[in-house]
Amino acid sequence: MKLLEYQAKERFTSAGLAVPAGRLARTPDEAAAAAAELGRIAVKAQVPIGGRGKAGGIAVVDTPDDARREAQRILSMQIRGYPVRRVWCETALAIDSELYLGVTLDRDQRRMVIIFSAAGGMEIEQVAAETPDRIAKLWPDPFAGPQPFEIRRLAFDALSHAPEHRERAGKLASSLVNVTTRLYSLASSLDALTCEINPLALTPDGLLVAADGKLEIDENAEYRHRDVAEELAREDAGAEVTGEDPFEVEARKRGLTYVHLDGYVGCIGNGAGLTMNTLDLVKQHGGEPADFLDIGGGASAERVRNALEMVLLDPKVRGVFINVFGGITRGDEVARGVIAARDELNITKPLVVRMTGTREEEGRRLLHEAGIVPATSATEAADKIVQLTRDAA
Amino acid sequence: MKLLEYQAKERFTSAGLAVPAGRLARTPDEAAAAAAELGRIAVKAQVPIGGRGKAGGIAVVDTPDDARREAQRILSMQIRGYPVRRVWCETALAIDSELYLGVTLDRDQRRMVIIFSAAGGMEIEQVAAETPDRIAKLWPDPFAGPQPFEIRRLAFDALSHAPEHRERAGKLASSLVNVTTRLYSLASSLDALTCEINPLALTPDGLLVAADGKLEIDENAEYRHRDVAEELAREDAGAEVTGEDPFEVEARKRGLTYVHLDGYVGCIGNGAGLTMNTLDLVKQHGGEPADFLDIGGGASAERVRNALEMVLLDPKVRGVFINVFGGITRGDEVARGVIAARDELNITKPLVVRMTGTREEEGRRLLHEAGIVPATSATEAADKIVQLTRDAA
Amino acid sequence: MSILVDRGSRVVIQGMTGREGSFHTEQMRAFGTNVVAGVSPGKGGNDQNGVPVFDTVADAVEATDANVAGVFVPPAFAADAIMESAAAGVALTVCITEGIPVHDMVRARAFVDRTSGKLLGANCPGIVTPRQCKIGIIPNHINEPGPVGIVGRSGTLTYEVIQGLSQAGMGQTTSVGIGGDPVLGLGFTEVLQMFAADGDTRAVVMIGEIGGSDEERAAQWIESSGFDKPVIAFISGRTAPPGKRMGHAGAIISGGTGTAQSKIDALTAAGAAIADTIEDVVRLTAARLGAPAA
Amino acid sequence: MSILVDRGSRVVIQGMTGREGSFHTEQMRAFGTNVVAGVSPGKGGNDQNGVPVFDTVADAVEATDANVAGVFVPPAFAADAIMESAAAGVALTVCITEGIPVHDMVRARAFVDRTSGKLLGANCPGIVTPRQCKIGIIPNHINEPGPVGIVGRSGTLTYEVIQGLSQAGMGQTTSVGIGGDPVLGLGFTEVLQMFAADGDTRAVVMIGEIGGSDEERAAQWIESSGFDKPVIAFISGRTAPPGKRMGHAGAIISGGTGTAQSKIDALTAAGAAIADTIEDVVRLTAARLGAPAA
Repeated sequence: MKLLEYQAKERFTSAGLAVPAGRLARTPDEAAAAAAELGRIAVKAQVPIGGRGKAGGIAVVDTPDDARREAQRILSMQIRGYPVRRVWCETALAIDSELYLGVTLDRDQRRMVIIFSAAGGMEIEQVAAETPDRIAKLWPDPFAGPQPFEIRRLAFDALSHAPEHRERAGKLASSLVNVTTRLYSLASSLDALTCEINPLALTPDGLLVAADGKLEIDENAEYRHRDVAEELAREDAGAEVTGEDPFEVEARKRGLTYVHLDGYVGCIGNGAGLTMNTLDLVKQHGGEPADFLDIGGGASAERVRNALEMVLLDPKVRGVFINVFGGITRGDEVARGVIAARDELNITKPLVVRMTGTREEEGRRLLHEAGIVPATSATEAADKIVQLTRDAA
Repeated sequence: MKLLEYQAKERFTSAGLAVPAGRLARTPDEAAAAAAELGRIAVKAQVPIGGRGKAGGIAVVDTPDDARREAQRILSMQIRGYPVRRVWCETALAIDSELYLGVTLDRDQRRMVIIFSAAGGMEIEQVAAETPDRIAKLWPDPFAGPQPFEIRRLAFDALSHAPEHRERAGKLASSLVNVTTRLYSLASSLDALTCEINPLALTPDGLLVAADGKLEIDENAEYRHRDVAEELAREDAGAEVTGEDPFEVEARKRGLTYVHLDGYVGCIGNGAGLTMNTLDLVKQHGGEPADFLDIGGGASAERVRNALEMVLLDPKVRGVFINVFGGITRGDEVARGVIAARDELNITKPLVVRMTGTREEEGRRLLHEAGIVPATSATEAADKIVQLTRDAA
Repeated sequence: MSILVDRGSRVVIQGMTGREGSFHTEQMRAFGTNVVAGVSPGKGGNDQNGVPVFDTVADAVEATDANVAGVFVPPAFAADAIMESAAAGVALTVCITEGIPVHDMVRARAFVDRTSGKLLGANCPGIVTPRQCKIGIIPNHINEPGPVGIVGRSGTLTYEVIQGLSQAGMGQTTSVGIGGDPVLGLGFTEVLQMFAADGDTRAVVMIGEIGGSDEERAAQWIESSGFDKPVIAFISGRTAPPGKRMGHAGAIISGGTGTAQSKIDALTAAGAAIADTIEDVVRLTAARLGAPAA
Repeated sequence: MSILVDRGSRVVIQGMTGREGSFHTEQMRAFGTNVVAGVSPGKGGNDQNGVPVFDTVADAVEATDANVAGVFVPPAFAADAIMESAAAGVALTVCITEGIPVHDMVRARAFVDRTSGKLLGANCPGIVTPRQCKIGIIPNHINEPGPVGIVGRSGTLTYEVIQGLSQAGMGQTTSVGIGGDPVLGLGFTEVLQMFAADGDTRAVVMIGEIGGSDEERAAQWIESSGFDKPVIAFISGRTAPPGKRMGHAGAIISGGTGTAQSKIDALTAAGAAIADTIEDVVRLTAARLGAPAA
């Protein structure tokens, strides 16, 4: 669950982090009103993707009229496929220096990692690639969280490569203890996979202010953050809002893990690895996958039926390859779902089912009885579905 | 910093713990109004000390008239020296069973300990002494806090000695995970030395409700809990409110660690151990200590002056024994403080100063110059002050 | 021989009375696994099909000397269940549960690391030592004893490999599904180290997928340690479009590492044979073992 | 010989640039302590009277191989300072700071217990090995080398005992002030164990006080371990009225344990000689050492 900048900043504020004063505007007039209230402001496109600055999605304006004009322009933009529906209008900060502070998952360390650099701003990824010494990292104990001494060390490590901050390193380290403690605590309490301030602006009077914010919340923890999920669902009512693929929006509503692709062979598997391999097999046999749909572990017949229906919504799909190796998933459930879908939806396009593993005999028997001949190996099945669909358009 | 029951329950509520609905009453009429609103209520004396139930400080009433009468009675009581100034009027609970749940410091384990028993109520201390098996304990990791599985184990351990709960042990354990997690988290965030629910009432519909609450906050952590300190200071404006010794109230205002005793030899030392030993020495030499006053480590001259003034407020004091072994405390500072006090306050009662340790020579020289002859050993000093004061009344 | 589990393993199942737990407990027992206890808070004192149920893992361990745990509890409670068995002194905890929040797993992993116990998973299919012990959900009938060690991230692809090898007459010492979550217990490298120490394991099949850099680190370890058993590696997800989410949070491609190509390159450099299909895995394994291909 | 510190101790002072830190650093150096570094965040790169100052303890340890730390930072920051030195690999951290919140100390103690380091204090006067090393605030001139080990809770009473023994010609191997807080690092028992292993220590003086049960547990250990060096014990607070707070949160009498009498009884049962006054301590120690009383 990705939050937009203004939604992230609302959370920053609740966590006691400083952000510029701002107002959300959905129309040019609202942006003009914000400028009238706040003075010099930045008008910033709210899209769930980076690079909006380079795309022209941010403008700094001095007057309400300018705010109205720029908001008009930005609200008519599309940024990498995402139409801009809202702009965030915030006090334009006087910035002495741009720092970087982020919390994210480090898979290799099996820990969250706190990343700090004095070289914040747009080029942080380049800094990380070219001069990794300028990036300092801290892997806090997940129960204790980062301790002040650890954060000071993080700060001094990074600042030792930033001679321009030498005189104020002690003061900065001390402020960072406060900001980092709060940011990490926010990330923990929100189950954030990424919680990032870039740039973390150092103002001329020595304050640290979150000039931009990214916040992505673990979907597995959605049950602990219903409020966030509901807020996003409200903002997200329909594909045109986010510029997202309409099939993927539909799949999310159905609770399915689905990625839409360009080909014509519908692919359904159980488990991400097996499903990816199903796509690989289709490709190796000369076909083009139309999607990736993982029914996950322990799928019920109803879920299988739902998945088949989903895949067939795409008119490009000429036939479906269902590849199941039962472990926690049971063959009989899969068979029942496939049969139900075929009968209820009157599917006439070819279905190739490869089924093995838990309760495979029961599942195969059901399929046979329903007139669907299961394939014996995945390779054979891939070959068959590609033959049946390649020239069917 | 000890909170009264109603103050503790306010914190319980904020922490998401269930408490009976209640109103604070300072007059019989307010108690009657509470009964009119809440129906059958318990009228409970608010005093910072246990045993109020046995002393008659709690009454359960059905009508506003009864509430008025009982509140009148209780508000005119003194309980172990504490006049009752407020009563807490809360919905009288239907209680199936009384449990005990507390968090407190376990010095021996250098940890906080969570204590749970199915045998809650007034006799919990007796239960602990006579049938310790019925008391289960958990020493959570101080960073992680108690984990659900640890709390379940705590619950099942205690419940295995409570056959009456056998059927609902699973449900109780699950509720206790919730209650215990919240109580511990409250205790941590408030720096509580003790945070206790006794009884933790199990209602007929299976809810766990805090029927009484004790909360004592670490004075060393007062700087993190200014709001609590201020609330207590407001409620505590003058000795008559708490029934506390007026000299001790005065000492607290002066920021001094002082205990008022019955004798006539004023005792001032640095460090609790040395000060206690100063009292022991006075006693061994036939005198009676009038107080315990520890100026602590690193005391300034001003603090010493303040301490002497404090001790002499007690008219029973016939002379003062000042016993200082300088470590972080410096002899010259002590001497300057003693001399300033004597000169500014025109002290004519005997002062015996025993001084050694850090900067003792400088301190002794200053005392000599001021006409105060320092003693060379604590024993000699004790003997001297007792001789000077024993028959001086 | 084998790694991690064998006929001496005494297994406790957490969540044994649930839907998945009870079904797979019977599967495991049918396999021959010595399931000595189940845990279900509040149901202590009962039994299920002859297996005693306890309120806590500590009670179960005390009463039955269980030394391996299988976790089948719902995601919201699974991290706690992992910590419970590690705290009770269980040597290996195998967590099948899928969908556990990442922060929970970070804590659970850190907790387990402070004990002497090991964790497999979460979101893994479990572990099988053929004819001796199975914990998890790998289908029973595909496993045969033999000289190949298997370690895989994807559950279902691991089944494919087990089945392919068994059908070709190449049985397994132990098959280990490490799981596909971003935060795991045992990784490829730790499992390879165990296979290195197992005399009966004569070749190892690694089943990797896009995302993370566990395969790359395992390749590094193979090179630096001088691991001398043949490694056959299969990496799925070559068709995956970069940046697209492929089901696991773990299968997100990030930067230059984590792509199928970076893993294949690293493993090739470490001397592993790279298989393009399951059939390839079988053929290459047979060749390395010196047995005729199926 | 000695325990915990000696002339090989390389000392870093946390909070060296503060009022107490700078004063006592000079006292320690005058004593002969090898103070190799100070720590004061933001002042790294400077020096104070020739001692280099670092931003972090880790930097100080890296640059100077410091192996003992003295903590002189204010109470709100002291627990963090303790954890910082333990995390940096310092073998012994001596925390002088008074008034640290109990919950902070519970965390700091648990943190130190996970490292190989030891903690003395907080709220303690420190430790002295005469003519070799002093960390803390025990006055310099009272310490003399000799055969007596001293361990005390109260700082100032410990000074009394050191001075009394020194004046009577009985010097010390090491004097250890464990501090009076409710949550401590090293306790009586741990220090007695070290004195047991120190060949030069021929008798031990214990200075206890009311509150807690550390003295009782030490008495138990003396009995159960067969500790065979003479122990002379002095317990202060006999005059303290029960339930009255005596300055330390640690000096609250609770229930039957923790009273002066319960400590005296336990130590008597363990064969310790009980002293009623400092003069008694000197006399009894002399008698046990076989030296003439002063």
